[in-house]
Amino acid sequence: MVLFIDLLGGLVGTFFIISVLSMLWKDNPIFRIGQQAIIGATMAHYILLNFKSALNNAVLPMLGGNLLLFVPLLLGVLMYTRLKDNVAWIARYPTGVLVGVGTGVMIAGTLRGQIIDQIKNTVLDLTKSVISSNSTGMINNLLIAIGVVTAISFFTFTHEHKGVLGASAKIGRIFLMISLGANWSGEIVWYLTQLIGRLSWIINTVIKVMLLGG
Amino acid sequence: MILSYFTPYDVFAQFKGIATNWVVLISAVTVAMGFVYMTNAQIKIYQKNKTTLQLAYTVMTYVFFLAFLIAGLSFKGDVSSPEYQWWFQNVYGNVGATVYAVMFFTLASSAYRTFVVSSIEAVSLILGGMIYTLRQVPLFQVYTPWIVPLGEWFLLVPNVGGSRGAVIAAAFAALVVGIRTLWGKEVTLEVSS
Amino acid sequence: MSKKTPTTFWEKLGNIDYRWLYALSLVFTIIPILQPLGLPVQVSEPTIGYYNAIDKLKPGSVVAISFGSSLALLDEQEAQYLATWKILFQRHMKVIFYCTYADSALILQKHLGTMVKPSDYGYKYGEDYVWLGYAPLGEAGEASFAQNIRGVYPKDQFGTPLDQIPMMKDINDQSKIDLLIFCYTSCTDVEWPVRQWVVPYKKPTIVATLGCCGPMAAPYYPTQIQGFLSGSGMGTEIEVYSRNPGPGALMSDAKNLGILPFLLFFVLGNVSYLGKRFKWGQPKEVK
Amino acid sequence: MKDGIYLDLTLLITLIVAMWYYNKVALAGKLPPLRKIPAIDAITEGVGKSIEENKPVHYAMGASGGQLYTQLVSMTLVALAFLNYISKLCAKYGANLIVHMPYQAESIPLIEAMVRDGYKSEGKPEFFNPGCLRYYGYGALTWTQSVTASYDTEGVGLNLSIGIFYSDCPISLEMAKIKGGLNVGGTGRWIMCYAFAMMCDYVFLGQEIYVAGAMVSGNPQMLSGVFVEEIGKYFSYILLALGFVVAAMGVSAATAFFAL
Repeated sequence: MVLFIDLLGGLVGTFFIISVLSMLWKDNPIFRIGQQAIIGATMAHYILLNFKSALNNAVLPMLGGNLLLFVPLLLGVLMYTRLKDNVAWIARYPTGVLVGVGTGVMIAGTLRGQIIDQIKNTVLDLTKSVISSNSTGMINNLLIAIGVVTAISFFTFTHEHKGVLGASAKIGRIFLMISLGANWSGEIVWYLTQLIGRLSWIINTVIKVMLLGG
Repeated sequence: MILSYFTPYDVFAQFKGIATNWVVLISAVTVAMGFVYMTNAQIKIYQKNKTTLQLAYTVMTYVFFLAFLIAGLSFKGDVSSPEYQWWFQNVYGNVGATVYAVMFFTLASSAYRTFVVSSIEAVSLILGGMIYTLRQVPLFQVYTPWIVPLGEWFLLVPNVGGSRGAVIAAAFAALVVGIRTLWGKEVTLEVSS
Repeated sequence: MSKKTPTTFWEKLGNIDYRWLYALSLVFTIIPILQPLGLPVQVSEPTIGYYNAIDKLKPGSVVAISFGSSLALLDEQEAQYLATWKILFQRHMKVIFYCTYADSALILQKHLGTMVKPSDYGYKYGEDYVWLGYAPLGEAGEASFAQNIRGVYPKDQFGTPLDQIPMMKDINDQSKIDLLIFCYTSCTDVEWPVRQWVVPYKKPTIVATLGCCGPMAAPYYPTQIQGFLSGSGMGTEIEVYSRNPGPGALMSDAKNLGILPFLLFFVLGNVSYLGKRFKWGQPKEVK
Repeated sequence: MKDGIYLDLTLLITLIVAMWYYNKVALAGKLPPLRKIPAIDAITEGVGKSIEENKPVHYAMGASGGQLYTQLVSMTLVALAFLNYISKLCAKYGANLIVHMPYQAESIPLIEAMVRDGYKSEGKPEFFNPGCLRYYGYGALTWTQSVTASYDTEGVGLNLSIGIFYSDCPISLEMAKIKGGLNVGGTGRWIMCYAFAMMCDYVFLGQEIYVAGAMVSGNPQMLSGVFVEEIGKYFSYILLALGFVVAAMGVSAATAFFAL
């Protein structure tokens, strides 16, 4: 027995799925109604979640005695000075705190995670395959090392891509293109899965179960 | 942040913990500003196109805003309440999933336009793209089993080489922006003040 | 659109209205949903690594799950999650769920409430598993969690302070956690557990992500992460490998036909290019 | 000092010293020229196209492009530099600008400041229209739909998309393309660069957005950063070579070297 509320949910969901898919055909009122509705819905969701987070993690602990938490709350409120031209400059202080923390997190994480470890893996993987006399692994890891060096050389901006640098950049570009293709391929199949998921929900849940009672 | 990374002193680690908590809170408090700008844009768009249909679109935004807000505040459990979840899953969940489904079409049409064997770079792009795509489709896994190791080879060898190089290059650029910011020489932040 | 109108056959072949591609793809995707093909799948190495990372833990080991899943992307990852929860519960791991993305709590509520009930495996809340609710951690928050869980999640999802939860009594940082399962939807986020858990603490880590994020996770496997699942394809693989059937099978089947119209257009696009390039069907120029 | 951070520290110090040096060179006006990036000129071309067709210039920094306190903050700053640049161009040539703002509300003050400054520095502060700043609520799904709706209803001359992009760009870029817009853009997130490479008329690949950001700012100190980045790349080559030399002594020696 399908509850009315479930059926209603199914129909609402189906409307929104069709609304979004219809944008591929051309601009139309169904698409626009769905699009405008979702702006309001996500805005409310965003406000609810963040205010709840601020309430639980700052306001209530502050009322419980952790007065230091007043500082981030105040900084958050100061952001709203942007709305008034003559005091908009105040917003740069909380912005500065955010950017400062972000920059610190970024520098600390980038040095090892994105640079040194990437180089380490390139060296160690090749070394291990050489030591274990794994010829396939050796060729593969050598190719990776060549890819790394030449791809970095592609991103040289202080010299024109001519001569040795030009040749290296050209090879690097081929590695980069393969990588771009591989990233595309990962996404297209994922998106196809999303399409399958929604279509199968409409067919197997809304139509077969809710409407036909199957 | 940086000192807590380089030094073993607890005081910096503690500061890091506090700072990272604070920025999440600052961000949480600012969300209502988005509502102000959203409303401002809605008004301006309506003023530019004063039709009944445009008015209906604008009203729809606020109807759903209120519906979600009321559902999120009126029931026990707030956003975890079954009432809110009903709204959330049927509207947000479906729209979200379908937006991603739309991307299947946009990726396919862009590939129809660009996956042509016009140069060595384009052939590289096609190889990287098509082989791993086919590797993920069960039909090809079964009838052309060689596609599986070949797809993984493209993923794990040339892709890793290329993407590592790209990631390293971009990482240096990000570091430079970071250092410049801490040095107080980042032009973007000077403009904002 | 200010495009030159195609005149020759080859130009027309390369300029077919995209909506034909869209319509054909839609039709071809629906067919296997109505009539499944039931083709088998091959299990890849990262999936086996993912499974083994859990399988080799002793019963009672503590597994933390950073759950950054999105409702909108659930079709792509639900098979992974359901299989993972089943494997963990079947092997009697102690599980700490913590949600890092806004929708994650709703997903987890649905999963643990109706689809993979912990009580069916003899689990008791607070003793065998806990759910710490939602906080938008980001990378900085992940780092804080590894150092001081109570700093980011002072209470669980139901408002109980962590000190009052038996399982959490001795657990307040990464040191008592045996494995991190990092579930995420934004590809570069794979760097977060690597930077904040693997590099500083050498913590065993596996990740579950979208299909598109596989290429970004691959460089970290197997040196820094012991295994990864990317997309519904690997979701189906883990279902098959762990013998826990789930929603992945239908997904894999429908992919088979859904991709064909694109392949057809890919061929047409190239035939068009070659036709134009070599002027097929046109009289040869006389030098 | 903690263990295992000496390589990190060496790299950081190298970059700081290089920055100090190139800063001095830049202030003395002695920086050598940089390799041209064609996509930069395409931005001005796109503004001209927009005026010719009487369609707006769209600027997008990604649905999640307003991250100020995460790992990706540097990309947000670059996107803001481009926003300032496109605002100046629009003010200068009289093009209509629409900014599709990211959902992170904390970035709004910076975004508005950039646009206002762009108009102000061209001597046309009164041309700034607050209605051009569009905010669409939380997440990528509402953003992609709203950006598409904006292309549909308002048209698109130039679509400049630079910043932090996730799975939002495959729709926004392709729809701009289908609607006849000139697509120019890029992201530092390598995983999404494919969408720009396939859907844009002119693309900034990965690091190129940082370099182009410095170029469009025209500020010598920003430009000097490109040379510092090159020093970093030499550092990585040296580290790679040293790694292989040490690896000749065995895996454990190489592991120990990289654990420095």
